[in-house]
Formats: sequence, C-alpha cells, structure tokens
Amino acid sequence: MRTAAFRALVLLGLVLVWEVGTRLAGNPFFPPPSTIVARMHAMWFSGPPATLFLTDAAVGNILPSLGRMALGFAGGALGGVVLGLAVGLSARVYDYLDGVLQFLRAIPPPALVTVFLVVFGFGLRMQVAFIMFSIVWPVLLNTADGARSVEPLHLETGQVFRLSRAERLFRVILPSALPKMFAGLRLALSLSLIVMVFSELLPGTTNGIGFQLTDAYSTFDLPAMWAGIVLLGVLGYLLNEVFLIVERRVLSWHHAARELVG
Amino acid sequence: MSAQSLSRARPASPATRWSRRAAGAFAFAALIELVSRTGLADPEFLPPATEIVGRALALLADPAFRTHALTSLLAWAIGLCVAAVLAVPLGLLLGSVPLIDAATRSVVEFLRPIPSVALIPLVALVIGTGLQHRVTLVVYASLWPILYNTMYGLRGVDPLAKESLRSYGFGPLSVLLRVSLPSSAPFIATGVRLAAGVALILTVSTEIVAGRGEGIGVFIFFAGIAVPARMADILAGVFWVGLFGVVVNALLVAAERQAFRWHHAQRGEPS
Amino acid sequence: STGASPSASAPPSALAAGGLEKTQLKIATLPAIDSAAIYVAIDQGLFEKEGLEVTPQVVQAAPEAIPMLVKGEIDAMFGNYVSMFAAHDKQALKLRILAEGSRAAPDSLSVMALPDSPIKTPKDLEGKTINVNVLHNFQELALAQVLKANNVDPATIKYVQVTFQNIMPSWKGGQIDAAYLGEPMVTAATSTMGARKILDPASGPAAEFPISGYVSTQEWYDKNPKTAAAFQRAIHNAAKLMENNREVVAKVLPNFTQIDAATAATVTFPYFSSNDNPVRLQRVADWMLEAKWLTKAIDVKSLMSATTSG
Amino acid sequence: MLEIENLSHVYGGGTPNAHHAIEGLNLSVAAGELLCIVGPSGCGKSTLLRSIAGLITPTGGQVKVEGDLVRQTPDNLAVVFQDYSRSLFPWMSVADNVALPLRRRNLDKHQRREAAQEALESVGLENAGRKYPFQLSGGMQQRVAIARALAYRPTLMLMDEPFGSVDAQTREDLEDLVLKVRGHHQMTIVLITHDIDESVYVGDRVVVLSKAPAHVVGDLKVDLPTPRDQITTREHSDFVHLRAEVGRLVRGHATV
Amino acid sequence: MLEIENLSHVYGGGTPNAHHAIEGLNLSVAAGELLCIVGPSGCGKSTLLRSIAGLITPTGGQVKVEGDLVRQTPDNLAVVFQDYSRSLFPWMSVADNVALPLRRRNLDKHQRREAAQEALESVGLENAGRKYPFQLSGGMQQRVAIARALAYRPTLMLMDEPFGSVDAQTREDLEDLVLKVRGHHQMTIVLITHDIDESVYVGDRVVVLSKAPAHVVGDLKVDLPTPRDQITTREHSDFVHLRAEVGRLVRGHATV
Ligand SMILES: Nc1ncnc2c1ncn2[C@@H]1O[C@H](COP(=O)(O)OP(=O)(O)OP(=O)(O)O)[C@@H](O)[C@H]1O
Ligand SMILES: Nc1ncnc2c1ncn2[C@@H]1O[C@H](COP(=O)(O)OP(=O)(O)OP(=O)(O)O)[C@@H](O)[C@H]1O
Ligand SMILES: [Mg+2]
Ligand SMILES: [Mg+2]
Repeated sequence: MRTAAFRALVLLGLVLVWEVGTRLAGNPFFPPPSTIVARMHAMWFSGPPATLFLTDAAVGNILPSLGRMALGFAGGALGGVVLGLAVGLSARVYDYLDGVLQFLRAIPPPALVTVFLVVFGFGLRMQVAFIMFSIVWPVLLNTADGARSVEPLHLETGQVFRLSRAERLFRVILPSALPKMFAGLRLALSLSLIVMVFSELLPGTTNGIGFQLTDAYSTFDLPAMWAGIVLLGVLGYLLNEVFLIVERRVLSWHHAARELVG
Repeated sequence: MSAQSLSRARPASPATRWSRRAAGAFAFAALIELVSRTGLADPEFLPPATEIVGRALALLADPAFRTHALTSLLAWAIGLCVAAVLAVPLGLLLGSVPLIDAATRSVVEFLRPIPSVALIPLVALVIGTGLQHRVTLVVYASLWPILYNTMYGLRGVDPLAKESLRSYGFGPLSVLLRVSLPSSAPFIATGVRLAAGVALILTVSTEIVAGRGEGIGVFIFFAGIAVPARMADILAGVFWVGLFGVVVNALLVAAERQAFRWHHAQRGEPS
Repeated sequence: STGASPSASAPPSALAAGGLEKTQLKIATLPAIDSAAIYVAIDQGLFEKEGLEVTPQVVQAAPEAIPMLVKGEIDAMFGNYVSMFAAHDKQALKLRILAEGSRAAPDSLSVMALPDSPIKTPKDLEGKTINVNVLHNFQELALAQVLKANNVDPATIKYVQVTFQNIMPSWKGGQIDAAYLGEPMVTAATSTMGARKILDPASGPAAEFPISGYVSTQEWYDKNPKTAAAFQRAIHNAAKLMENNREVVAKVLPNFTQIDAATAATVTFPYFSSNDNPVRLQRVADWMLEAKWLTKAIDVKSLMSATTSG
Repeated sequence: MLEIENLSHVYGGGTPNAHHAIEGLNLSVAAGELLCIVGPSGCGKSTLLRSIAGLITPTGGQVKVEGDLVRQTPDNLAVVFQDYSRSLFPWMSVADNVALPLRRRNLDKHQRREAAQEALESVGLENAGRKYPFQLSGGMQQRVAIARALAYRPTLMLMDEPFGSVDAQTREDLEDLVLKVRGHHQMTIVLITHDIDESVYVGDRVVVLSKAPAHVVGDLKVDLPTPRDQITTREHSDFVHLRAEVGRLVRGHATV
Repeated sequence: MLEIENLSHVYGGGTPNAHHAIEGLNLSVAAGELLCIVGPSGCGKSTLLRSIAGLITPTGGQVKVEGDLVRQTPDNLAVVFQDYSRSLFPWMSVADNVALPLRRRNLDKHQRREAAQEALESVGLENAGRKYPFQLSGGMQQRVAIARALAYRPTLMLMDEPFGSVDAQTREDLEDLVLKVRGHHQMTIVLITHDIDESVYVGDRVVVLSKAPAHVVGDLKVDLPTPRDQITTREHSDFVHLRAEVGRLVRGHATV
C-alpha cells in the first residue's frame, strides 16, 4: 500500500513537471498533458453511460485494437513457448530450425509487408500474423534458455523415477523454465502493443488506435496524436499490472524461495 | 550446441549437425521457391528463392549497396552497445533496489509501449535526423530485452550464494557484482542476443520509414517505390539483413559458450 | 555588404549578385516527378546564376520533413499543400510559400480499373474501395470534386491507405476495386496490365489542381527575403525551361526517382508552375475548409510572396 | 540382480584434465541383498551409483541389472541423491514431491496422496506435506528425499549417504526403517555411507573402495543375526570385529 | 564474545503456517571457545546460526557479538553452510572460490592465491584448485567450503554440520585440523553436528537443543585433556561418560 502511494506521488510529480515544462516551451509538437487529457476525453470518453462513457470513436478504434493485440499476443506467446521448448530441449530440432529462426528473427517486418499482403490479404489475418511474427522472439529465446538451464539434478530425478515425457515436460521442465518464460512474456506484452500500432499502418487498415494516431500526425492534429501516445502508455501500464498479478500467482513458489532468505 | 533433451540422446557429430542445419536452411529456401514457382504467391511479389539469392550475391558487387549496408551496420552497432551499456546497470539497479523499481515502474511501463512510429517525428524534432536519430530509436527499443532479462535474472539467483558472500562481510554492492551479476549473466546474455535482433529490425525499419542518405532500409524503400517495385531487390536486402542476424547470433552464442563454460559444462553439454 | 552571409568562402559573385542573406540552402524534396524543378534548376545552373548553392535532401514523405524544417536542419522543403495547410492550421508550423511547384496535368493522375473489372463508368465507383497514399490528402480532395461533377456521391467511396509499393498487389488481389494512381504508375498499369481509365481526378472542377510547392517557415522567410526571392526566380525559370522541353526533365529524373530513362520518355508530366498564382491555390484551402479539414479559413495570398515572379 | 563388470569411468576424457574416477571395478549384488559401500571422499562412489542408475554412460565395462545391460535408467529403480536438496522440486509441495513418481504406478490421485503421506509419516514428517522444500531444514529435506524413494517401492534402491544430515536418534530410526522396508518389499539396496558402524549395522555385505580411481579393496560379508537391533547388534562381538576391519580397510586408503 | 539473549524466531509470522523455530533461547560463548551444538533434525540449529551471522533478523530477543548487537553480518566472521554445494559459486574455479573472501583482507592477488592454495592443501584438495565445483564430489565440495572459511581466518567461525559428507578418516583429520587452527589463530567456533562423539571430541562445551521450538536443554562442559587425540581422547573415561550423557539428552528430544 505504501509503495502504491509512493508510486502515485512520483507519477503526480512527473506529470506536473511535464505540464509546466510544456507550457513554458509552448511548442505545438509538445502539448501540455492537460490539453492531451481534454482531447482524450472529448475523443473517447465522453460517450453516453450506456456504453460506459465510451464514444463511438472509442468503441470503433480502441476495442478492435485491443482485440488484435490480444489475438496476436496469444498466438505469438503460444508459438514462442512451443517453439522455444522444442528448440531448447531437442538438439535435433535446434539443428534443423535454429538457422531459419535466427534468420527470420532479424528480418524487419516493414520490409515484408508486400509478402504478408500477398500471403494473408488485407485485414485482421495480416495484422494478427504481423503481430505474432514480431513478438514471438522474446518468448522463444527466453523459453529456450529456461528449458536449457533446468537444474541437472532435477532432470536426473525425473529420469530416475522414469517420468513419462509429458510428465517431465509439464512437471519438471516447464515449471523450471517458467520464471524465464515470464520475462519473455512480459517483453512480448508491451511489444504486442507497439506492433499493434505498426499493424494498423498496414495497407487497408480502417480503424484502431494506431490508425488514429498516424492519421492524426499526417493531418498535424498533434493533441490527437499525443492522446494516442498517452492512451498506449496507459494501456501498457495497465496490462503490465495485470501481468504482474498473474505472474505473482503462478510464480509464488519462485518468489518465496528466492526472497525469503536474506 | 547440444540441448538438454527429454531423453538422453547421444550428442550428434559435428558433421551430422552441420548437415541438419544445411537441410533446415535448404528446406526453407525450397519452400519459398515452391510457393513462388507454383504461383501460390504471385512471383511478381514473392520471387523464387534462387532469384532472391542470385540478386543478393549480385548486390555484393555494388559499391552503393555496400555503403548502404555499412551505414546500417554502424547505426546498429552503436545502438546495441549503448543499449547494453545503459540497460545492464539500470537492470541491476531496478532489480536490486525495490524502492527505485517502485518509483520508476509506472513511468517505465508507461513509456515502453510507445511505438517508434510515434516517436520518429518527436525524436527528429528534439535531436535531429542524422545518425543520432536512428541510434536513439534503436537504443530505445533494444534497451528493454536487456533490462528485463537482467531484472528477471537477478531474481533467479540462489539466495544461499548471496548469503555466502554476505556472511564474509561483503556489502550489497559486492554481492550484486560478484554473485548476482555472474550468476544471472547467461540470462542477461540471452537478453543481449534478443536485443541484437531488435536493434537490427529497428535500424532497418526506421530507415524504411524515415531514413535518408544511406542505409539498407533506404535501399529497400527506394526499391519499393520503383514501378514496378523491385521485389527481388527488397528481398535481397532482407536476405542480407537476415543472414547478418544469423551470423551475429552465432557469434554471440559462441561468445556465451566461451564465457559461461561453467554454465554449459555443468549441464553436460559439450563445449 | 551584408554580414548575414553564413560562410566567408561564398563566391564573391553571390554577394555582388544582390546581397543574399544566405547562399547555401538545404531543401527537402520527394522522390517523385513533381520535385523535378529543383533538380532541373541545379542541373541547368539556374541556382548558380542567382548566387545560390542548393543541396536537395530526398525524404520519404513530406510530414517527415516538417520537424527538420521546424528545427532548422533544412531551409525549405517541397511538400503538398494539403499537408502544409493542415500543419499551418494546427500551428505546427508557420507557413510561407516560397514558390509554387506542380499542378496536376490531364492524365498525370488517374482512377483506373483492371480490364475484367465491372467498373466501367465513374458512376460504378459508388460504394467501392479505392486506395490513397495518405488519407485526408489532396487525392481525396480533388477526387471528391470531380465525383460530384459526375453525379457520384463522394461519401460512398471507401478510401483505404495503401503504400505505394503495395498498390499493385492489393489491386491484383482484389482488395481494392479501383486504383488511384499517379505517374509513372498510370503509364505502367496501362501498358502492362491493360488497365482502363475510369476517371481523371484532375479534370473538370479540379483541372490543374495545385499539388505541391516549395515552402519555408515564416521566420526563415523574414530573415532571408532576398534569398527567398532568388530561390523563387530560379524555380520559376526552371519551370519555364521545362514547359516545352521534356528532355531536361527526363535527364534529371533518374537522379532522385526510380524512373529510368525509357520510362521517363513516356510518362505524363505534371505542370510545373512558372509563376505563383494565389487564386488557384486559394481553391485548395477553400476545399479543405469545406471538407472540415481546416478549423478556419486560410488566406493563401498572405502566405505568398508579393512578387509572383514569372 | 546387479552385475558390474570391469567398470571404468573417465571424466573429461581426451582433455588434459581427464580424471579416472573408476577403473576396472567388479561387483555383483544378489536380489534382496543390502550392500553398503564405503570409501574415501572423492573416490568414485557417486559415480558408480550414477552408472548403475544409467545417468552416465561409463567409458568402459558394463553394468547389468537383472541380466539387462543398463543403457537407460532401469525400471523400478529409485535413487536418494547425495545432493538431496537439489533433487527436490522447489515448485511442488513436499507431498507432491513424494507423490510425483507414483504416477508411474497405477494409482489414482487419492491413493498417491495416501501413499505419500504414509511415507512422510514413516520418516517423521507427517506435518510437513503441505510445506515447500525451502521451508524445511536440511535434515528434513533429506528425509523427504528418502520418503520419495520409499513410497515408490522400487525393486532396486540406490542411496547416496542418505542419513548424513539427521541427528543420531533419527538416523537410527531411519536405519531400522530401511531394514524393515527391505524385508517387507523384497528390495535390493545399495547404500553409500561414511559411517562405518552404520555400514556394518545395516549391511548384509560391506564393500570398501580404494581411493580414485576406485576399485574394490575389500568385500566383507556381515553375518550378524537378524532382525538387527540398535543396542544388541552393536554390542555383538562380530559387529565390533567387522567394524574394526572395515575401519582398517578405509583408513588404508584415505585422502588427507 | 557471543551472547544470545532470549532469542526467538518465527517463520512466516502472521500467517496460518507460522512456525516457531526458536523460542527464548539463551546462550553465551567465551572468546576462543569451541562450542558444539547438537539437537534433533529440524529443531532450529541452522536458524540459530543464521541469526548469529546476521543473515536473518530474529523476531525476538537479541544476539551480541563482542558486545555489539548483530544487525548486519559481524566483521571477521565465516560460515560453513549446511548446504555447502549451493554456497559455492559455480562460475568460479575452486581456488577462486576460496580466494574470493580474502579480498576483504589486505592481500594482493598473489598472496590471496597462496593463502587459498594453502587452505586447500590443509583439507586434502591440493590438486583441485583449478577445477570447478561441479567437477568435485560431494565431500570434496564440502571441504572447499571449509577451506574457504579457514583461509579467511575469522575470529568467529560458524560451522553447520561441516563434516557430514566425508569419510571417517578424513573426518577425523578435519576435526584435528579445526582444533589446530583454533589454537593457532584464536578463533571462537560454533559447530553444529549430529555426531555425538564428534561434539564431545572437538568441543570445549556441548549444548543440546530441544526439538522445535529450540531452546537449551543441556549445556555440558567438556573437561578432556588437550591436545586431544583421536585414539586416547576417545578412550578416556570422561569421554565415554560425556558422550553417553549427550546421547541421553538428544534422545530425550528426538523427532521420529
Ligand atoms: N562432472 C565431473 N567432471 C569431472 N570430474 C568429476 C565430475 N564428477 C565427479 N568428478 C570427479 O570424480 C571423482 C569421483 O567423484 P564422486 O562424486 O564419484 O566421488 P564420491 O566417491 O561420491 O565422493 P564423496 O564421498 O565425496 O561424495 C572425484 O574426484 C571428482 O572430482
Ligand atoms: N524459510 C523457512 N520458512 C519456513 N519455515 C522454515 C524455514 N526455514 C526453516 N524453517 C523451519 O524451521 C525449523 C528449523 O529449521 P532449521 O533449518 O533451523 O533446523 P535445523 O535444526 O538446522 O535442522 P537440521 O538438523 O535438519 O538441519 C524447521 O522445522 C523448518 O521447517
Ligand atoms: Mg558422492
Ligand atoms: Mg540445519
């Protein structure tokens, strides 16, 4: 509770500095936060109570964005965990796939837009594929690292008691790899928000936070652009908090064992 | 690099391993070739692999392309180094002083999801559009994997190892640098490997969206605005970027194996 | 002598030429045919004659050059009026138009359909999906006027933003019904795909629609009035040279666009303005206001030089 | 039951740091026998155990369990590792740790839980089931590892200094527990210990290994009356004699 | 040297799983004394040691070392942990592990290396310096942990079952080593052991703890002639008597 109050205080201080700083600078590219918040309210949160005060613009842009993000994150996370485990556990799979995966990992998605377009076409499929392709890597690499650094004696214990492959995977390797996997998932979560914005620059997009944001910039509606930025920041912050709650649940043993002593 | 397998398989010989790698790469190339040649994807927009690779090799001889490549390389290298130099100490700080972590978390988590597209004009406005523009964006994006892996790595350190050093009267800083850091170093290194990829992507992407002068991304952009778009050129550029990623990853993995022999040898992996 | 000359090594002739405040200029341009005048002026020594030394910097899109302009990294830029007026309206930039650049010529822009498409007439476009390079820009503005003149309700058109490179795949893949193309794509689509022209967006009310011009900030203009005038003269002179001489244009195109000499010989050029005309430019601002893209009216004349040169 | 022929193991073979842990070791253990192994620290006892369990592939010779060459871990085998604390899974409660291997036995969840609780009771940890390993003391963790192996009811049990971290009284109780279980369930047990008295007290046979590279330097049959008893057996004259004998053999090959 | 007053420690205080490990424990140790602590498994011995080392903050009472309240780890203290294998740093060679704490002493690199090598020799590991911990057997790792503590030359040394994983001969040698070093360097030593003979053999005093929550149930002065000797001391009638006495006290409070 005290740290929460402390954090709120720090945040408040920073917003104040931001407000004062931008007012003094008077640069139209950097509107003060009060202007931004007013714009956010007008644009998204001044709707009727029936829609939880969301405006049509909010329903039509924020929700689709979140949907894309959620789909992309889920798909990318799943793919990353499965591939990461495969690569981390099997020398054979590693040999076959590692080169190709490392190749794909280095490819800048904007250069592949045309290829995505011919393969997936306009719309949701392309966007979700784009997000998945971008966020899978941190999950994949960290999971592989986690799967590889399981305590050797744990593996041997599993072997001695002749645990089945599935049992070894789900009861020994996965729990050990989980802390590292979570580092990857946390990276992927905010990344999925970023890539969601990119995905809304893709040909044919007609809605979304990223769409609004770039449209605002191309028409120099700078407060609206900042409204998008701030919304992304707030969403990122909230998603991260939710993530941390889940993580604390899942990894309670890890935290307890690591933090209790000392 | 052998992996801990579910069942204890005998490590394959280097020859076998290399042939598997070759098979993997070949299969991937064959897939593209097939998709393109059969018209599953319009070959005008996804040329066959042979054509891409042929074009890539031809580009090597083009001094203009080499300049583009070197410029990107420079931005990438500077960006990655700066990110690592910033992120590791920052991660150590945030990972070991809960108060600072608490104070900064809302800000950090707020800043993190801001996409570079939104930042491109703002950064240009504040620090200009030269090399420093790309480098700033690269640093901003590739900071996170290193930062997070450092923080999570610290959490995985065996508390008894820390207690051992503390019991000899070493202060928190010594414990951090002599126990927590080396113990989490392998995971931090994985973060650096992740960041290397992110930095590469960001370098080229920024160039594609907002680069001028030189850079592989600029090369790709110009190939894209030709009529008709020079897809073979674009994908040849992509090919070199991807290949560079493979090489960098391999070098980093080799460096890790050298630096963390204790980590791998303990797990029965041949060094 | 004026102390404002930035460099002592500036050619003495430049100082003699009329006491320019600044002789070395950096100008942002676009990798498109519209930017040709500045390259012709360089190529033909027109800037040199004015005592100017101009370095063009190609940027991907005009909005990216605006931070550079605001920050003073460049002196002026070549950009489309719709973007510039929007920026001016939102006070991101205090605009000054140094010289007009290009206007749409017949057939330099075109809304086209593939040979087997059911779209035959402008009326068929109703309810269809059409690409634009950037939403809420001059393409939409001009087309809306022309559609109205053809009895088509512009509001029924669905615009999607598609980057240059992806127009062809989206079109062939059926994701857009008709393609809104500029040169050199119009020529290429006609010759290689047999595409049909449905409508010329630069006809009727939008004939000779002004697209882009050379702009700086008001502040820069106030500091460098003589340089601005010299620059304007050089651009207008280049445009005059280009009017009846395709070769001077074709010669410079490969320098900054991806158009090779062969294509350069066949494409339709836009009109390059050899004088400034506030009246035709005012039309753009008025249409923008009508489309509610501006918050208040802009008096274009007040943003332009008193000397219309030409 | 267990035959070891001419076993050798070299760590880091081919490198300048190669270490010959075992060389030309021969040993056989009959079904139902309880064999104690003693030997100097670092001689290769744990290495031997790992070879039997199929966790390492020896560089020479062979190990056969019930006539089959050991390539993988044989069926129905349990190991209590020397490094017991690392062999427990920190993400599972103590009861789950004990119950996990029982998935290989055809038991339902309820039965597994009961078997685990029973095993924990037998080592004096009836109240620890819901705790996590890190919440237990060293000796308690060691007993969890023992309980896990016992609950599994293996036919071959390998124990690497299983009673090193418990107090004297508990140790005696655990010794008797192992003897009792062995009798009930027809287990063959190989037990490594540093306590010479213990080796004679629980063992049917005591094998003494030399210092590295390990080979057998003594193989003593323990002919003490059964069932054994902590007071009377240890007072038995044969016990005193055997223990002196083992002591002599070990001392002849110590390290410091 | 060391005073413990009314010490209590509760793990997980406030939760339903709260565990009272120590309650109202009083103890004082004179400078230069070697105190042995015995007690049933899980009673709270390691917890007591951690409190003395300042690694945990006890929930009640206080610990004073040389008159100062222990808040942080006191100076010139060394601990040999029960879980020795985890207390070694896997990324360092054995020699570096031993030499690391010497950075707190004003020694240059060369001196550190020599002191480490000397300590390793004293525990019989002269050839292990360049190896990594995982390349050593359990007993060898334990001896590295002992060597690390010895090389540091602390004034207060805390040892948690330091000889549990070594063979009988090595164990005796290490016992004598500790006695010798204590004499030379004026160390105060608190040593936890489960071996009752050992506690009487090396201790100046033996303290017996009850089962959890731990408090002192016996405090015996060991008045055996010094220097002690593995053969003669153990034959001494007082030894036999004391050991029986300690045994009785421990058994009265065992767990199983
Ligand atoms: N992974 C390894 N790599 C290299 N050498 C090893 C490895 N494991 C063990 N050794 C060496 O092999 C020898 C035997 O080790 P082992 O663990 O079998 O001894 P042990 O008899 O069990 O000793 P202790 O009683 O101390 O546990 C030791 O000298 C050790 O240094
Ligand atoms: N981190 C912890 N959380 C909760 N309970 C703990 C924790 N550590 C120890 N305990 C409990 O405290 C009691 C005392 O533990 P401690 O490790 O001090 O015992 P010990 O006397 O050293 O036993 P042993 O001889 O088996 O090592 C035990 O019952 C144990 O379950
Ligand atoms: Mg061993
Ligand atoms: Mg203990």
